[in-house]
Order: sequence, then C-alpha cells, then structure tokens
Amino acid sequence: MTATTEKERQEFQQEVAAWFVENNPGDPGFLLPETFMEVGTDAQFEYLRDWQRKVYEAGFLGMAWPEEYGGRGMPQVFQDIATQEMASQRLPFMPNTIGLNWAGPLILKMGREEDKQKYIKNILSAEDIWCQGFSEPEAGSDLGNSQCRAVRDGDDYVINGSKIWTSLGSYAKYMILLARTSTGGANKYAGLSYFLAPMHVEGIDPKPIQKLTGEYGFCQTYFDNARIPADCLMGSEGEGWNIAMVTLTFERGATGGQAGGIASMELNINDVVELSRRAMRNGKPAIEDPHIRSQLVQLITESRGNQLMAARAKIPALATDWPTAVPMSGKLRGSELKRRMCQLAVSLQGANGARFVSEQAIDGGKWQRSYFNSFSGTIGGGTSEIQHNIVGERVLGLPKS
Amino acid sequence: MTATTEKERQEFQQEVAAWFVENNPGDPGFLLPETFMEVGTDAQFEYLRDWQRKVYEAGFLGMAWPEEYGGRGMPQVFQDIATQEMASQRLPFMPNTIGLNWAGPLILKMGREEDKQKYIKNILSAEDIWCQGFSEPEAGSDLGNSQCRAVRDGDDYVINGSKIWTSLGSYAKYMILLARTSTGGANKYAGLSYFLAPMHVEGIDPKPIQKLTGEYGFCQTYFDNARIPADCLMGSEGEGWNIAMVTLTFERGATGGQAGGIASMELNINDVVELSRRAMRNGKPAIEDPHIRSQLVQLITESRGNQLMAARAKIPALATDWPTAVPMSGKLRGSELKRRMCQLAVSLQGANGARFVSEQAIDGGKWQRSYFNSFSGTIGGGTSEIQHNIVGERVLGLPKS
Amino acid sequence: MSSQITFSDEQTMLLDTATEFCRKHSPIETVRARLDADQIDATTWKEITDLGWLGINVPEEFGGLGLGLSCVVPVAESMGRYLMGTPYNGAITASECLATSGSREQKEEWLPKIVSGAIGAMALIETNGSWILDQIEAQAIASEDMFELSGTKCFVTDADAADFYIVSVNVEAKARLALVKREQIPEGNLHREIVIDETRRSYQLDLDGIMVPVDQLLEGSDFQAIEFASLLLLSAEITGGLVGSIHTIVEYLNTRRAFDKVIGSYQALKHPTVKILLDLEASRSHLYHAATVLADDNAGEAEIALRMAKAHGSAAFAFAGDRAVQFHGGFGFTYECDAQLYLRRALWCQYQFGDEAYHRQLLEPILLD
Amino acid sequence: MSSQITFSDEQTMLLDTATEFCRKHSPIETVRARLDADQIDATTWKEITDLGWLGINVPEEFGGLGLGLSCVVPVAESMGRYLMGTPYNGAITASECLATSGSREQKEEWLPKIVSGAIGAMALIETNGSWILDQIEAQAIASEDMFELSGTKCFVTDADAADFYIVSVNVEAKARLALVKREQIPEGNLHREIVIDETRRSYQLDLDGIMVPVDQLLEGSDFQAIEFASLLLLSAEITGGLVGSIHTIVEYLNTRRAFDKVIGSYQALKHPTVKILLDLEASRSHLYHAATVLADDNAGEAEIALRMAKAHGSAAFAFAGDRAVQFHGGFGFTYECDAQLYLRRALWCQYQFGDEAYHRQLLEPILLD
Repeated sequence: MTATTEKERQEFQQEVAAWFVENNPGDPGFLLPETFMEVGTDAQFEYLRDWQRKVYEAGFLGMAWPEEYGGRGMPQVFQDIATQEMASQRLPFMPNTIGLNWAGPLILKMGREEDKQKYIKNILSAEDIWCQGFSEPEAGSDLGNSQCRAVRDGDDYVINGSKIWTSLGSYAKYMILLARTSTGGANKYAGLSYFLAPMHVEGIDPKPIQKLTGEYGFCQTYFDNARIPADCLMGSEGEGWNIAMVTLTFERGATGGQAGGIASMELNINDVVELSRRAMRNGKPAIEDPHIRSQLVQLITESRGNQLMAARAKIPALATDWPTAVPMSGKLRGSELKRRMCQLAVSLQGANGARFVSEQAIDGGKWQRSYFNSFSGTIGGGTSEIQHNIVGERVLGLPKS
Repeated sequence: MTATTEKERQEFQQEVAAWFVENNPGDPGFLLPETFMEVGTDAQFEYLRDWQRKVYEAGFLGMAWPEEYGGRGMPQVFQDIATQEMASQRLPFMPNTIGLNWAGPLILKMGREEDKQKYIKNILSAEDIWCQGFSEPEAGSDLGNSQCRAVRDGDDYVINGSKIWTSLGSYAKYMILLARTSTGGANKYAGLSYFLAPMHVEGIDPKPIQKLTGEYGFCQTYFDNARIPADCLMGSEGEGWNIAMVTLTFERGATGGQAGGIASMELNINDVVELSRRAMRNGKPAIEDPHIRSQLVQLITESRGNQLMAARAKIPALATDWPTAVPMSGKLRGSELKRRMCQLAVSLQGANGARFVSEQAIDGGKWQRSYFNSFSGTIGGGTSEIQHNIVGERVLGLPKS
Repeated sequence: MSSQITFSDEQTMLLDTATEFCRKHSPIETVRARLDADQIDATTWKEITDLGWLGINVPEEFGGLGLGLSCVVPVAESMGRYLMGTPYNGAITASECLATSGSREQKEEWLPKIVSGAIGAMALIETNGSWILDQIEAQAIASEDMFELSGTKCFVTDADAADFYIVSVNVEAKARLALVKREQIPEGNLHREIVIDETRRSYQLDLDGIMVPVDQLLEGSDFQAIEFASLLLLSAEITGGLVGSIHTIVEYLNTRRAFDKVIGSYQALKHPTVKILLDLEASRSHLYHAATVLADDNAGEAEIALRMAKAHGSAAFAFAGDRAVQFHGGFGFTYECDAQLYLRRALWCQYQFGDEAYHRQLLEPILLD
Repeated sequence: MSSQITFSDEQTMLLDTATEFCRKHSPIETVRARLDADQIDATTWKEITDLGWLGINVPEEFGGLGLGLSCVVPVAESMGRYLMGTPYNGAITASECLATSGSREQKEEWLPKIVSGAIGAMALIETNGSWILDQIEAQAIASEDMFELSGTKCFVTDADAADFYIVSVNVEAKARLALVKREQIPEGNLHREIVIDETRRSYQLDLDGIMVPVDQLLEGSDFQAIEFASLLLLSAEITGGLVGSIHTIVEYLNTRRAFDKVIGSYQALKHPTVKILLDLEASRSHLYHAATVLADDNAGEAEIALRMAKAHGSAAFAFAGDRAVQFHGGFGFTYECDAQLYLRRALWCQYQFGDEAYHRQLLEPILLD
C-alpha cells in the first residue's frame, strides 16, 4: 500500500473522524495543560497517558512507522489525516512528545536494531515516557558547552552533573542524554556523547522547577554518580554533538519522521477572534474597537501565512532560492506568533487583563497563563535570538555572530 | 553679564523675534534644502551663506563664544533664545554647520590661540566654510580604520587617499581631517592624527556624489600628493582618534559649546498632522482614518518625548541612573523618528505616495525626498546600529559587540 | 503645548529620601517574602506615615504639607522601582479624592486621619473591567437617612487593611462617590482576588447589604481628579518599574555567558535593551512633565500629558517585562527569576486605568481635531 | 478558508523559463541603463510576445493559451525579481479586463491583437489618488454615436507605447470602462510623470477632447476583475522584488567589513535580514495561494487571499527596501547603490492599488463580522 487514491484518503478521513467523535475522552474536570511541557499534576499526566495509549491501540499513532517495531507501515498521508483530525476536533494531545517526535524518529533513523525492538513500541503506547537531557543550567542555549560528565567504568558509564528543562522528568523512564565523555579533543563539541539513558537508576533525581506561571511542569535532573549501562551509548563516543543536531532537526520540524498525533492543544487565532466577541473593552465587545480589529487582521494574516508556508514547502518548484527557510524557521515563527497572539488576547479584556488563573478571570485566566507559557516556545530548544542566528547563518549563508 | 533675569530674557526674546520678522529672507524661488548635507546647487549655497552672514552681523550667532574671537561673550541662554526663535519662525538654517557645531567648538576647546584668532570669526560669518573629512569609502562607520595617509615631509604633510561624505566639499575652505600618520603603534587608533586642513591646495579634489534622491549634496574628496602646512596638525601626531572622539561629542549633542543658530529646517510632526488634513486617502482627508489617527498620536507622543527629554536632561536630580542616556542618544532618537515620520507622511497620500519631486506631487514631493534624505541621519555620523552599540556600551555598560 | 519640566527642592529631597528608603525596605528578597503575605506590612506603613508622605498632597489646613501631587511622584516612582507593595497609591488617591470632592466637613473629618496613617482604598472598577469611571452599575438607593448600596467592585487594593473606601455608585442615575467605613462592611463581603501582579493585594468588594448614612456621600463627584491622580501615580510606578527592569536585565547581560561570550555583547540583546532605556527616558520625561502641568492646574494640558505618560509608559513597561523574561533565557522561565516580577507588575500597571490603546484613542480628538 | 496551494507543470515551466529570461535580459546594468529611457525596449517586448506570455491568460478561442492568471504569476514574479521594466503587467490587466468586461465583438477584435503584442494600458487612477476604482470623476457624455470624455487619469504606465487604453469614466453617473485607441488621443494629452520608481514609465492622460465611438464602451464593467488582476500581479512583482532585495542585502553583508568583521556577523543586521526572508516566505505563500483560489473562481476566497497577499507583501517589501538602504550604510545613501532601486520599487508597489492599511481595513468586515 504505497500509492493512495483520493477516495481512499477520504474514506479513511471519515473513519478516523467517526472514531474520534465516538472516543472523545471528554472533560477531565480540571484545566488541562496545553503542551507536554506544562504537565504539572499526576491527574493531568495519567489522563493524557491513557488517552495516548487508546489512540495508539486504535491504530492512529505511528501509522507510518515500520510494522516490525509497532507501527503500521502505512503511507505518511494517513497519519497526517489522523493528526489533522485530532487537531480539528481539538482533542487532548499525545503526552510522550519527546518519544514520539525526537527519540523515536532518531532511533528509527540511527539506532541499532535492538534499540528499535526495545523502545519504539513502548514510545507509541506511552508505556515508556521519554524526556530530554540536553540543556544545562549554566550552558543555556549553548549545547556545545555541556558540562555533565559521563565516565566509562567497566560496563557502565558514571554520570555526574545536571540537566535542566526536563519536561515529564518525574514520569520518564528514559532520557535522551547529551554528556561529556572527554574534555580534550579538537573542540568542545568533540567531547560530547549521546545516551539513551534509563531514568530509574540510583543517583538520578529529577526535581520539579516552578515556572514563571507559578505552576510546575519541568524538572532539573541531578546526576550523582549515577551508573548507566555502557550499551546506552548511541553511536560512538564523541558523536554526541552530531546526533544531537540530528535530533534538533526533528524538533525544528525540518524533517519528517515523527510518529504523528498532535503534540499540543494550542490556542489559535480563531480562538482570539472568538474571545474578542465576548471580551468587553469599556462596555463594548473588543471586536468593535478599530485598533483591535486591525491587530486581529494582522495576526490572522500572519497565522495564515504560516499555514500557507507549510503548504508551499511541499512544492519544490516554489522553494528554490532558500529551500530550507520554511522548515528551519518553523519554531521561530510559530512561537513568536503565539506570544503576540496571547498578548493581544490579554489586551482584549480591559481591566480584567490584570487577572490571573482564577474563577473571576475571563476563560479562567488561560490567556494570561498561555502568554507566560509561550516563553517556553521562544526560549526552549534555542531562544528566538538563536533561531535568528541559525536561519541567518544556515539558510542565508551569513557569517557566524 | 553672567546672571540673567526672566525680564532680561523676555525683552531679548522680543527683540530677536522682531528682528527676524523684519529680516526674514523670504522665498528664494527654488526649493531649499533641509540641512547642510543637502545643498546641491550654487544658488542654494549662496542664498544660505548670505543669510548666515546677516544673522551673525546682527549679533544672533556665536553669542556665547568669546568676544576676542568674534563672539559676544554672553550667557548661553541668549543664544538659545535666538536659536529657538529661528526655529519657531521656521527660517532658513545656518549652512556652515561643520564650522559652527564641530570645528568651532573643538578649536575653542582644544585649539592653539593662533587657531582661535585665525578661524573662529570667519566660521561665524560664513566667510570660511568648513567641511569634515572623517569617513572613508572602505571604512564606513569604523573611523578607527581610516587609511588616508599623511606623511611628514619638511614643513608639510603630504596627504594621499580619499574621504567620503564631505558635505559642502566644493564650497569649503577648510576641512577637519583625520588621517593616518603611522601604521605601527599599539593599535589602529594610535596612528591617527587630526588636521585643520586647507582645501584650496593642489591635489585636493572634491567630487560631488549623487545621492539616492538623485540629487547632489556630498562629495568624495580625493587627495593626490596634496601638501598642507605642518602646523595644520592639531595636538600631536597620534592624538587624532581622541580629538575625533571629542569632535563627535559635539555632533551627538552630548556637550554644549556650539555656536547656535538652527542647523536645519527639518519637518516636524505638526507638519505631518497638517498634511494629514490636506492629503486625501480614498476621497477623505487622511486624518479621518482611524489607523492614521492612531499612528499620528503615537508619533506626536514620541516627538514630545524627545522634546521633554531635552528639558529633563537639564535637571541633574532627574538624570541619576544613566546621566548620559539622553545626550548620547539624541541623534539616534531624532533621526529614527524623522525617518518614520516621513514614512507616515508619504502613506497619507494614497496613490500619490508613489510620486517623487515634481509639480504634481503633494507639497512638490518633499515628503518622499525627506524620507530618502532621512537616511543621512540614520547612517551618517555612525549608523543607528552603531549608535545602539554606543548607548549600550557607554551608557548601560554592556560589553562591546 | 507646554514642554516645561520643573523639579523643586522639595521634590529633589523627596526623591533622594524615598529612593534610599525603598532600597533599604524593599530589597528583592523582601518583595518575594511578601508575595504570599496575608496582611500589609504595618511596620513599614508606620514609617511611611511618620515620614509624612501621606500628607504630601493634603492641604496644610487639614494637617498635610500642601505640596500637591507633583511631590508625591518621587515617592511613587521610588516604590515602583523597588517593586514595593504598600497601600500608598490607593491611600493618596483616596485623600486626593476627598480633597477634590469632599465637603468641608468630610475633609475635616478624614484628611487629618489619612495624614496620620488611615488607609483609604478606591472601589471604582466593576466586573466588566471598564475604565470609564462614571459609567457604572453599582447603585445607592436612599431610604430615609441611609443609602443602601448594591453591586460589585473589583481591584480594590489592600481592602483588608483599609479604614475606609471610596466607592463609586449611581445615585438617581448619576455616578457619585460614597465613603464607606470599614465597620460598615458586612462580614464576608471582601474576597481576595488572584491578580497577575502578586505584589498586589487585590480584593473584590460586594456592595450588597452595605448601608451608609447619607452624609457619607461626597459632596462633589470629580471623577476626573481621581483619574488624573491615578494616571500620575501609575505612570510614576511604571517609570520606577522600568528603572528596576533595566538594572535587572543589564546585570544578567553582564554576567551570563553563552557561546564563550558575555551575552550582553550580542546585539540581539543589547539593542532592545537600549530601546527599553530610551523608552524609560521618555517615560520619565512624560511623567515629570505631567506632574509639572498638573501642579499648574491646567486641566487641558494635564489631560494630554497624563494620557501620554500612561500610554507611553504602559507600552514601554510591558515591552521591558516581556523582554526581561526572554533575555533571561531558561532562567527567565522560572518563578525564581526576578524578571517575572517586573513582567507581572508591568501587566498590572498596563491594565489599570486604561492601556495604551485606550489613552491614545482619547488623545486623538484632543490632538487632532 | 482554504489553505491549499497548487502549482501546475505549466506554472513550473513558466517559472523556470521566466527566471532565466529575466536574469539574462535584465541584469542590474540594463535596469540602470533604462532608467532614463524615453521608449520601451521594443526588442525585449517582441521576445516576450514571441514567447506567448501575452496570451497566457487569454482564452484559447481568442488566440491565447487559456491558462488563466495563475500562470501569469511566475512571469510577473520573475520580472519583479530582476526589476525589469516592461509594459507587461498593464497589458495583462488590459487583456483580463477585456476578457471579463468586453463584449464578444470587443474580445474578438482586441484579444488576438494583444496576444500578438498590442500594448494595453490601464487609465483608472485620478489626481486625488483614490484606490476605489468605481468612484471616479472622469466623465463620458454621449452625443450622437460618440462619447466625449473629460477628466484626468494618472499613473498610466507605458502610455506612450500603448496601442490602446482602458479608461474608467462615469456614464450617466455610473462608472464604466471605455477602450480608447492610441490614434484617438489628441497631441499633447500625455505627460510623463515623475514617480518614485524610476524603472516605471508613468504618464498623466488628459481625457479632455477625446472622442470615442459608443461601441468602444465595454459591455460590462467588472472593476473587481481589474482589481483582482492588479493585486495579483503587484503581489507577484512584490514577491520577486523581495527575493532581489534579499540577494542584494546578503551579498553586501557577506563582503563588507567593519570593525574587523564581515558585517553580516552583526546581529543588528543579520536578524532583520532574517525577518525580511521570513516575510518573503510568507508573501510568496500568500501569493501562490491567491493564484490558486483565483483559478478556482471563488470570488470570496479570492478577495481574502488577494488582499492579504497585497497587504502583507506591501509592508514586507517597504521594510526590505528601507532596510536595504540602511544596511548599505554610507554607500546605501548613494544613487549608485542598488538598494535604492528596490526601495523605490517597493514604494511604487505599496501605493498602487492600495497599501497595507487599506487592504486590512477592507479585510476587517470579511474576517471579523
């Protein structure tokens, strides 16, 4: 089944739509997070993990991944249809984001056969939650400067140091870990190695971090003489930087290969327009204010530009001068737009813009919270400032800053 | 006469106002330039030079400069009143800008007695026009990288190289010239020297440059074995960089000491508001458009902020945290505001925004021309990008970029 | 339009004293320690009272210093700079409101008390979040010699600590101002609100069931005076907040390293920080100009100056707070980073008494028509 | 709203051919050499005609290729990219106008001529600069079997080279379209205009004294079709112009040095250049989406897509042109620097058929109400 007809696709779309309507997990009775980075309570986590398992078992996740590892070996277009349906029905997201979108594609691309056998299926079923151990407190966006040490000792590596921004750190069974196996070498990158590290090991301690919203959702993970088996090493010692860069191309959406399924329940510009009809500014719906109207139109245009870029990027003839511009800038464009969208949403509310998560706040304060959480997009995975460098250097060919 | 009373100041203001009303030079019959950088024809130049001489002879220029050199030795406040009056009557500007605002203050501050005797009075009377020779074609804003050579040969220096952006270059009798007397030294700055150089010397050739407006107003000045007397050297060899930096503080408005008199006939935001009543967008005055209204209010607020900063900078108690922020940012704020103001002015005109200097254009196309000329402010004397560096580094103490 | 700024010896002295006082009393650890506080800091309030700062704007005949609101600005700016949370701005607005709308008797009764530390709180805004102060829904219905109040007020800051409240209510379809004493508020009518600025102690005040004697209706109803005082104090707080944000940003930019450089050397961080600095310089200029013209008693000029100050300041502080978080990178995303304190304060100030879009719209007819 | 983009084999081929053609025929030296030209480049026009590009949108029954306007876009984009100055866009708009508003006879008479290289010029805009195409002042008064025209039209591009003009005029108080032949224009009625984009050859056309037979009034008066075609072609030109600007900027940033570094390493230049790139990517996406939905014959979707494309593109190109000049520093201030060519082109495109503010205002009711 490699070629598909329009008819097949339509039938599949109807099937999947029907299944999701029937199996909508419904209101959990508490405010859900918008992304995996915001999962702050056990109740939120369990609800979302159960939902991912159910979607996987129904066959709507990892559809294009090989059958021998738990996927369905179907053309990508079917997964895209299912993912699109989850988005348009505004269903909860698949919480094993690192597994589905980073670790899974990476293992499929570069992992050993035994890794694929061991990890892929449980990533899809959410049996094994994955987290990411790249950033460090002192290194920020400068991954090459990672100081966390991994020292070979017999059949183990002994890890010391700490990693920060490990989302789902307290729920994760595995971590994709970038650690320093050597301090010599030609440059700082040469000493880095990449591990598929178990988390449930003595000496690994993920401690929740309070976010600027006041909520939790990240960990700082401490390694204190933690011993992990030597065969957790991916590739060879010293290849860590290259493997991390491949991983980041998955994050930045520059290549396909992810398992599919929505990774967030993010608010979009239509939600802001809808809010502008309800939110009052000085006794009138905000949407009647000429200044607001102009801003809404600009954001709708920009948001639509992002959608259309995705459509255009699929047409090679229309991506000739700088073919990587669209894929390389996805995170930058999306995260900055979200930040401004949330700012506008807050500004629709008059004096109530100054409220925060509470019953009195408009929509329970979710817009203010989303604005604060939006910084995880503009900071995490390389700040917007660094994204500009990356696009300027790798796409336009400008010299390094 | 060192202390002044409110009454004295008021009387003086009335006197000066009356004189300027009576002596307004009237419409020359051709479009005047807005600054000395835009003087492109002999007719413009002569009209303006005559006007400066007349103002000086009436006693309203160099009022705070010492009497022995041609000034009047009065408190600065009187000059400020006269300058303000020229601005509010929207009179033509004093064209010897480099002399009045850069070379003159510099010579008064650091020059030898004989220099003061020789140059100051003729700067005020516009008898001697001065120009500036700092920038070079290949060095841009990086003055320290100047390559124009000055080699001592007996009682002369022999100059070779070229300088760019010499406004009034073809009318000037003198140039403040930054040239390299040595290529060794601790760093590139150490080899620079500063000259009060005569222009009417064999081997000095100012060639007019066409601006992006299509008009002229700048020269590139070529030096081909030009011999200038050795006593043109200001200070000692190798002090050029420091003297240039002192000169630039005059340009950036960071210190007083200029001769006074307006240096431009620049358009201001009130002119844009006035235009917005006349210019039509789709059959209605532009000022009725909600989008335009909002932009006008923002620019009025910003323009007013600049005026108020000037007023506040005079109150030391209100300039404590970063006392140099306001004076060091004057050019940056003013030039960027002007650029945006002109852009808005053009946008008021509907399809006529696409016209250029001509009879059919609104106000003869001066807004489009002003927009293009506004880049001389955002580029000349250190680009806005460099001004940001300067403020960030010297005012906020951030590390060098 | 005038473009004068005057700054008196009294203002200079007050700015010096207040800066030092707030620096000492409100280091960032104290600000953080007070985020969860369920009471105001009574000791500090006592000191503020003893310094005479509650009487700065109160006429001398009522026990104040009679220096006007322009002399309150340096104090409010300093408190803003150190993110100090006190009932000061509300109390000053209440005294200004009594001075402009109170009868002789009302002033004689209340102004001296305020000078001595009685806390007034303003109860003006309603659940719809409108900033138009005289278009409200709360009611005061007269029955014999009492008024019976109804409706709901929000964003009543430090209401739990207040000795009295100035409440806006419609009396026979016209917006008026009533003074309500603490003891006239039934148990359970005050509810703490969760607001974005955690240094604020904000309350909802239910008016239902409140009865006040008719002589507690203020004689006048000068809502413009309330708005002007509030805009001035907020602009002062904003200006101070901008100073604090810049120091916080610059300190981080000068210490944090990335890619082998101190991050302050990157233009992507340096240049926007310069923008914030220049925004601050403009905000501070608008502020002290507004203080100058307000003291000159020229309502037309004052309205322009105040709306400009608030509009410019709101936008500038919101930008500064937003960039402060961003420029702190991963650390900026944590509660532990002080950047969030400024961002939250900025949003509070932005949405109190009108944001930049609101004031610009009100400036349009004044400046353009 | 649809978010589909289709790009056919014909479009792909046309984009390839046109890019190569324009690269070859319009290097920057040629662009500059033609700034003062007093005639169109007849040789190039002949080649364009021979390539069949004037018939792309003309129905097959009238001698064209019948591929629709969406296939004209790659050609117009390529011309924009190389700042080519030809009467192409005006000629295409005129043929589109005849195809949508002409009678059968009018189409039969003119469309085959256009395909063979006859140049049409649009005379729509009047001295007040309004973009509302059907609110005009020019008149056509019938007297017997002739119309007597009066009024003034501006921004009639390449009018000196045109074989015919489509002129908007009021006939009995309703805006209509009339075809005027070159030979019907009295001596002295055409005046060259000085416009900001010197690659444009723009003219004022005085209508006074022009007499045309009544059968030269177009049967229909589909001003929307004219606006749609113009917006599409302008958006294409803008997108091409953005590509050209970025190449120009990047080349300079990669070669020029300052303070011992290649200036492209400075974030103050690099990051805004990235913004321009992303703006281009969005503009190009809006453009080809607009081309797609216009081909689908859905006027509602087409209006949204076209106004978005023009609004986004106008703002983006104006920013790119402005920054191109700035980033070239001192050199950017000279006529010799190519940055000014892009800035001038950007301003021309921005103020033709509505700037970003205009189109956003028109989008408001469609998208929000």
